[in-house]
Amino acid sequence: MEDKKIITEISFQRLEEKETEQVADYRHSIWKDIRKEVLSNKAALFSIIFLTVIIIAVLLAPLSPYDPYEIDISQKMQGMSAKHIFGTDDYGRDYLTRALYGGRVSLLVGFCSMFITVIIGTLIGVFSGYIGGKVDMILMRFTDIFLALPSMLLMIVLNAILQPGLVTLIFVLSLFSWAQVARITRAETMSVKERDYVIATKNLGAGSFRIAVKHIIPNILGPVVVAASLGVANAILMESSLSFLGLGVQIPVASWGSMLQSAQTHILDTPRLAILPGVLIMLTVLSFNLLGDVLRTAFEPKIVK
Amino acid sequence: MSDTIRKQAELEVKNLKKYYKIAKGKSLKAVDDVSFTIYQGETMGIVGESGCGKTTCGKTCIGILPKSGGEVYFRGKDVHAMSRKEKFIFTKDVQMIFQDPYASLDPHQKVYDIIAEGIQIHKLAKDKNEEQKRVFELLEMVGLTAEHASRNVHEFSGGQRQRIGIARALSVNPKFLFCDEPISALDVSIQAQIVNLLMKLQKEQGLTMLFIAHDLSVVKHISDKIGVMYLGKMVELSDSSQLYSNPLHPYTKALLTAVPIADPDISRKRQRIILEGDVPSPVNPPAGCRFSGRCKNCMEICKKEEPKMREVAEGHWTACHLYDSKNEEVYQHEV
Amino acid sequence: MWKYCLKKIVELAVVLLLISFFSFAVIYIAPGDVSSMYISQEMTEEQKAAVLEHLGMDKSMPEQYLGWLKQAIHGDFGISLANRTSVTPQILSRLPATLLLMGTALLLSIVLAIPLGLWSGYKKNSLVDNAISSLSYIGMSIPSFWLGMLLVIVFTAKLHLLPSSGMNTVGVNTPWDTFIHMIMPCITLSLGNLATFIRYIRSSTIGELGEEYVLTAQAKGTSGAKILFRHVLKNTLLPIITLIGMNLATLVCGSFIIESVFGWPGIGTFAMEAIGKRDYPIIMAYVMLSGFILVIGNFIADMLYAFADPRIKRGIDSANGR
Amino acid sequence: MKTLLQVKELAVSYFTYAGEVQAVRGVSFDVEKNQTVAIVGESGCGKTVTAKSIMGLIKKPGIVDENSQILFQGENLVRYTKKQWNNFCGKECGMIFQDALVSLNPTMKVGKQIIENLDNHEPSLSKEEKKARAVEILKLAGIADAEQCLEKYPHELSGGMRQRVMIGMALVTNPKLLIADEPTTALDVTIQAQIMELLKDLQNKLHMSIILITHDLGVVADIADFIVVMYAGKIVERGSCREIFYHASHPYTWALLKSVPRIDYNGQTLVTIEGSIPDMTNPPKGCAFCKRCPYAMHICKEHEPSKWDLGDGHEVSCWLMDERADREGVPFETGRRVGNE
Amino acid sequence: GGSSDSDGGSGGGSASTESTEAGAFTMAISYMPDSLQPDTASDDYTSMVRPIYDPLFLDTKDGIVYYLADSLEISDDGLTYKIHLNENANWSDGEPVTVQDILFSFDYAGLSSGGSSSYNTINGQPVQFNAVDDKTLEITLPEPYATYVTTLSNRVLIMPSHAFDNDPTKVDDSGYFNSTDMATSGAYTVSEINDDSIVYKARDDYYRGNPEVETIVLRNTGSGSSRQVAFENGEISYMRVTTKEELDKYSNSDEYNTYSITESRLNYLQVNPNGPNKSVLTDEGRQAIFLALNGQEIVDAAYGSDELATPANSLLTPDQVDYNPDCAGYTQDVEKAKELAESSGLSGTTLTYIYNADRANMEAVATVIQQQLAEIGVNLSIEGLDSTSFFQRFFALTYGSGQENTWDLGTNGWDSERGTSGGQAASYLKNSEAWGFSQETVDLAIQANATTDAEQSKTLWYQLQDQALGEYWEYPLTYTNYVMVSQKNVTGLDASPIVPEFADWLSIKVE
Ligand SMILES: Nc1ncnc2c1ncn2[C@@H]1O[C@H](COP(=O)(O)OP(=O)(O)OP(=O)(O)O)[C@@H](O)[C@H]1O
Ligand SMILES: Nc1ncnc2c1ncn2[C@@H]1O[C@H](COP(=O)(O)OP(=O)(O)OP(=O)(O)O)[C@@H](O)[C@H]1O
Ligand SMILES: [Mg+2]
Ligand SMILES: [Mg+2]
Repeated sequence: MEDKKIITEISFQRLEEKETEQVADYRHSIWKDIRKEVLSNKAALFSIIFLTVIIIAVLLAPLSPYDPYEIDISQKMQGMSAKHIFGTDDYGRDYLTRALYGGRVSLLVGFCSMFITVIIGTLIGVFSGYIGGKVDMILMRFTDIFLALPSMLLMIVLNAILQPGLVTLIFVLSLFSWAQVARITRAETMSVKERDYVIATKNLGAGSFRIAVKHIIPNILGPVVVAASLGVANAILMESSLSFLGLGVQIPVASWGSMLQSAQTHILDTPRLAILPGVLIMLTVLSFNLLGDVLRTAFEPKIVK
Repeated sequence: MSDTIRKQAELEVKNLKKYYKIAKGKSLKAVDDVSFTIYQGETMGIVGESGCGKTTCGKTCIGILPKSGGEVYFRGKDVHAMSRKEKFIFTKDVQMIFQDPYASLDPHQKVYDIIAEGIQIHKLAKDKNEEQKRVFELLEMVGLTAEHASRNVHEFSGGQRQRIGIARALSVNPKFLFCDEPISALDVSIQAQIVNLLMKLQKEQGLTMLFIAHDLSVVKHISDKIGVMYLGKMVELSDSSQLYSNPLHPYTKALLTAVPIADPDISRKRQRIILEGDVPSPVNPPAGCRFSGRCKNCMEICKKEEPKMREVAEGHWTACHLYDSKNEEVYQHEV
Repeated sequence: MWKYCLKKIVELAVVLLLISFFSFAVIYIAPGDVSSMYISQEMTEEQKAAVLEHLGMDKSMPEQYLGWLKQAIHGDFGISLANRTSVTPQILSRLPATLLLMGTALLLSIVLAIPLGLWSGYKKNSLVDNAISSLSYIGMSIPSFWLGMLLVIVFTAKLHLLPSSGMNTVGVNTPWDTFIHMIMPCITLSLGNLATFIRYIRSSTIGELGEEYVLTAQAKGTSGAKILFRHVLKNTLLPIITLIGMNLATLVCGSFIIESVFGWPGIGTFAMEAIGKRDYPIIMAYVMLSGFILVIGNFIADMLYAFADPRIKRGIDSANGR
Repeated sequence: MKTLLQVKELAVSYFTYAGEVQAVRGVSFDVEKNQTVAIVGESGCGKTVTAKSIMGLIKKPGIVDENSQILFQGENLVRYTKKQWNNFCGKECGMIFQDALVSLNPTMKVGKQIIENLDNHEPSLSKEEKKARAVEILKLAGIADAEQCLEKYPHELSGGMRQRVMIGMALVTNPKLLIADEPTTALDVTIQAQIMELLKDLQNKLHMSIILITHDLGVVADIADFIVVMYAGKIVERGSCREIFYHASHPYTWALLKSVPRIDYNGQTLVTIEGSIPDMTNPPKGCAFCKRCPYAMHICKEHEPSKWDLGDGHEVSCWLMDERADREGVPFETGRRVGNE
Repeated sequence: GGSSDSDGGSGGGSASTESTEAGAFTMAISYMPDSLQPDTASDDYTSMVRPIYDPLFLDTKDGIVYYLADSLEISDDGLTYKIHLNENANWSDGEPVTVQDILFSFDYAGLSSGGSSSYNTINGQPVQFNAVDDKTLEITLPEPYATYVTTLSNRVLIMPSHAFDNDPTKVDDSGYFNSTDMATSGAYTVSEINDDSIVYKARDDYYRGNPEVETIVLRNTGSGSSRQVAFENGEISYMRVTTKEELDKYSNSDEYNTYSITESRLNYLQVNPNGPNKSVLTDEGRQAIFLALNGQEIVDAAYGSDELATPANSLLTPDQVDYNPDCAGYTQDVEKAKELAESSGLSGTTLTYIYNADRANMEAVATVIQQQLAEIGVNLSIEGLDSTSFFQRFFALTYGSGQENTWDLGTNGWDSERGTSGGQAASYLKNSEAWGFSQETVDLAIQANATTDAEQSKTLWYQLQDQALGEYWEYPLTYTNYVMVSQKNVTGLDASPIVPEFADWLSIKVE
């Protein structure tokens, strides 16, 4: 047999040393895993690219040759041209420039209220979930109420009552969104704190602070990041709704939402004015939503064998 | 009994009770009136079916769960009545190994951090260097290498994870180790590695162990003394050879014959006691002896009165009315 | 089970109470109040005080709140400050229009979401799935008022197919006419929920299809369609009940904006005006009504879910010792 | 014809984004009528995948190799259409799974789930007849109050009961073959003993063949007629029950037998198998067990061992069978069979 | 009616998009009124109830136009007013309109404002009423007060006392004005109150004649662009146009009629004497601001066309008899403004500017003013408020809302009330506390308003117009026109002297 021939040439001696390599030779962290997963997803890639582009564009808005606020009646309502890529608005201001400045406001509101929301929500959630008992019950009832409130309505009421503006907007948006995050983080904390590794750490004599910081927070970070991403999306949408109702930032500053509001008067004659900010809102929100969802799958516990 | 007197009791459990509140006015008696003593350097095994309260018993013994009644003394100190400081020292002396190697390691930590945590908490190392040295030492002790320290836990297989868990437990130089079914989640081929490792470590470090398993063969292999639990109660307690050669309680007998034997000839020939039905719910345990519903030798009294644990032969305790006559004095006294 | 119901009802009452207190507080703190509508510069101090007393605004906040609460429990939400008529009948008369719109939008989103979500989940990663998923993502991300604007431009201004606003053509009181008027607001209002539901049903379907019991059914020789409809459907749709309860909030709030975009004669537009006029009794009543709809929606969803899912029903019963 | 099922060179791969997972790599075995075949091996070695292939349950991204053959009463199942599979599954062959709780639809009454099998395969029966059949099979499966049991939901039953329901459900159509995938792993020893007794009992009564999958050799010692030992997607050894237990000839089988402490022996040190199973996306060139084998030779690393037939259907794939092998310290139970080729 | 597009394509759809019955006149409203009580709140509301309630008379630049009343006699000393009601004036339920109804309405106004209303009190002193007979009322004022004519004219709508047994406390919460049974005094009666529309039907016993248009529909069209869409879709008969783009579009199309009617409205910029920055808003500071502004540019940017608005030169409007067309107004002088801003310490400060966001073009005005003030180094923090909050701030002192220190600059507009009296202007100029004018100006205004002699009145008002501007508190911005566009088949909208109320419903026609 041909087989035999080869065999005879090869030693039947025992292998002297065994390879001790027992660990799979890939080295990576969970974050790298997630990065890989996110980058391998087309939708996520689109979101990241779009968001990067929009954020850079918005940051570089001052490089535009036009002043976003300077009124120039002679340039009123110019159509799209090489000079004004998206034309001008009813005050003769370059629309693209305004949209970029508007994006700053929209994104700022989105990010700020997300940050506040996430920080407050996480603190309350982790605290409540970790302490448990009566404190938890009281905090959660409190959270429940915030969840049961007709938030949009109260946002409108509050925004109308308080002096409208950027700070109010962020405050109001955060006020009505932290509860969601608190719920999520509490549930996660409750589950994490019962896990064996937390019990093990406790049994090593670790104090609550150490456990919270070293074990609970890192392990609930996934859902928090997801909530953050969806939170930005939500805040931007809410901001646009409020601004649309005229409760947003004040002139001459604009956000995408308030640009839509101003565009309303011209919607039949110059729909262009409504299209650009609308599309920007949609794509940005879409990107954050997509990103949130991809992150959610990426963070989902994987069976590692 | 001169032997036992010379031995020092490491863990003394007296009438330990642990009830879980499950609804208003309802409780689940996970552990009900269990007593045993583990002496220094000894390994005690606890076997029983799923849900009979083994884990609960162990966790209550080492103070992870609060008790509902009874007492637990570790080296003479009441585990459940320690001051903060005492408790802190206690955590250094008593460690636990968990059943699920996947759930018991923080997925966001590196192996090094996991093992070093105990050292940091108890300040067992003077500086970083010493800490590192100690971590590497521990890794080697459990059959891993220093190179593994920088890796993430999810790169490891179940057996390796269990080794990491053991290293974590050993990092604070404990005197007492509670192993909660440390091998049942592992593959057959890996189980032996862990059992051997634990036995080796026990010998080297002079550990006292409480070893829980539902697999009787493993328990027999590793323990000096075995307790059999059924529905929150200890039904038989004896040293291991005696338990296997001469089981007293009908449940123990059934349990022993139910264990599969990897030998067709023996397996096919032996007389098996196949129990009827399932373990009843611990929320509404049957009156009298808890095993009465499934017991072939069930008598009238079994349904009415709970049997007490008594020493039937030297060092061999059981809670069964069948053995009442052999111990008439006690029996009459009780009635 | 009844105990559970009762417990939930008590919880619900507490939440409503707290909502009322919260909104009352917000409004109380809010600058500017109604008295300005009644007080003029020409009035003497006594006259002003009399007006305040008449409006009950001379009392402390807790007193005012308790007074309000006592009335509210009897269904009396006070007198509108703007037009000096009872709030309750005004709200009630507008409620049907809103409920019609919300109900239809909810129904529309459920009726569309179930087949689309199931289909999309069943054909995971196929062309159909990608199309449905993309649409639902866009649906989630599009500002509803903007969509409303676009729809109006296209279907009314350009194509002259649909009426721009309102609920009826004056003098035409046919269901068909109402239907025509409802198309755009309904689409706009339901889109967000539709998207959420589709995505949820899709992922739930995928999840359920991956469950072991599906394998068991296959091992019995059950065909794909049967598995989908006999086994997966129920398990997929059960959680939807809760989701719907939770998403009522979106509907209530959404109707607020959508109603004003389309001039729908419901409580949304009404409340919007009230906010503009600082007509606090109406705002309070509306907040309470919305809160009530939300809380009741959640409650009904909880109940339905508990009754429909044998696992939970039993869990509850055993927890109550039955 | 005595042979009910012939599996020939079955190969299954999963195409995941980490690469191709070769879950099963050329597995062949026969199942005779009324025979119990046990497939033993550690986690991930491809037992379940083998069983699923026989039931046509391999789903994307898994693909059964076209050249594989699964002959059921002479018919090749691999080429079956969906419809044919639906007729085959449940009717000719029933399957039960490890965890009965997740394998039963949580929101459907147990009775309905059992009767579904009859709906699929014996639609001509009336409702009452179907119910009667379900009651009958549950009684056979050892459930005393079968009628009441039909009206219950899975979570209302205990673990042992659930597994009995699963068994009843699989057997209600009188299939010729029952595939039991680790039916007792999730259960306690006493319940496990009950279920194994039940399977034996049912086999006698219903005259079916059983493929029993497990990772514990002890479990099959008193039920299996024939044992297949798998490692990393391949069969390393197969033979009759006695042959495997008393004349095991593969280092992996030895380790499996020795690594678990036995209740009837005292004080032996356990044989350990160091290391873990190889990565199936990139299976080793030679013998898959090579890295963990204490007797591994250079050749094992390079070449896959061929099969040695030791008679009576006992086959081993191990280079130790070659007469040139270095057999120092190899604990063959009987020298007779070694190098019999 | 209906749009000129014919879209026979889709049966059901097109049917519903057409306007209502032929011959109906459809008005867009932006909200559903809570009731149709003829109590006035806003312009919108006034125009809604106008078809069903007639005023006593209207005071216009061209003299008084009589409705329910057929004569008004004012004694030479300006203290006694004698009103005689039209003998034929009647309610739609057949009852005659009587003096009792007037007194009842005045009583109700007093009741709902806590005792004193502008009808029964002048400068804190009571007005005497004396019913001479069923159709004649004699009113005696405590002091001469020219504005009282306006008080009696435009906004007082008479309620049927007989429906309430002459008890004004029964009005509130009676639901009377929410039903189709209510008695009306105007050319129409209420025939339907729907969820989103109200239908009026022409009366056949109206004392002034029979209206051409049989049906009037008030239709809620929602916010934003939907009114325009509804108009183009033929769903409403006319709408107001507020931007140049719209105006150009419709006036260039021969499918529509456009009308431009002066609104006799003054939009102005007010400096708040009680604002947070009052310390820098000194004479110089205010002057700096006013000199920095360019009225023409504001009109150009915010309105885009003289047809929509013209720059204002005085605090009176051209519709007022005593308006001085040659009043100089303010002229932009940026250089001087900068200097003054510098010297007054104004430059570099941020002022709070409020405007009423519910009013057309006001946001645009704010935007331009913000730009122009930026030139002299003054920043504006602009807040657009809804009417209610705006008024609470702007008229903080009047309302006693305590918010007078929350703004520095604000734009508002007033309806000059036309005709012979100083109207709104007088009441502003008289209030130094709220609007900053000096005591001399206040005295002059009181004097001017008390004068019944036309010549003297003119002299005083001419003087007052210049003097007020010289104090730099109010900057007259624009005189606005009410520009309407209607469907081609609608005519007669411009026949009414007052907009947007369509004072003369008899002249409107729909073919
Ligand atoms: N936190 C808890 N709350 C309520 N009941 C509990 C809790 N933990 C355990 N139990 C119940 O207590 C009983 C004993 O549980 P325990 O985990 O101690 O059993 P065990 O013998 O360790 O079982 P296994 O072999 O499955 O690990 C079981 O019936 C279990 O359901
Ligand atoms: N759906 C799948 N996708 C990718 N790989 C799979 C899939 N199913 C099984 N595999 C791979 O196929 C191999 C064999 O799996 P299989 O389930 O047959 O193992 P097993 O022997 O049944 O193990 P266990 O004892 O854990 O049930 C494993 O390496 C597994 O990772
Ligand atoms: Mg346990
Ligand atoms: Mg398997």
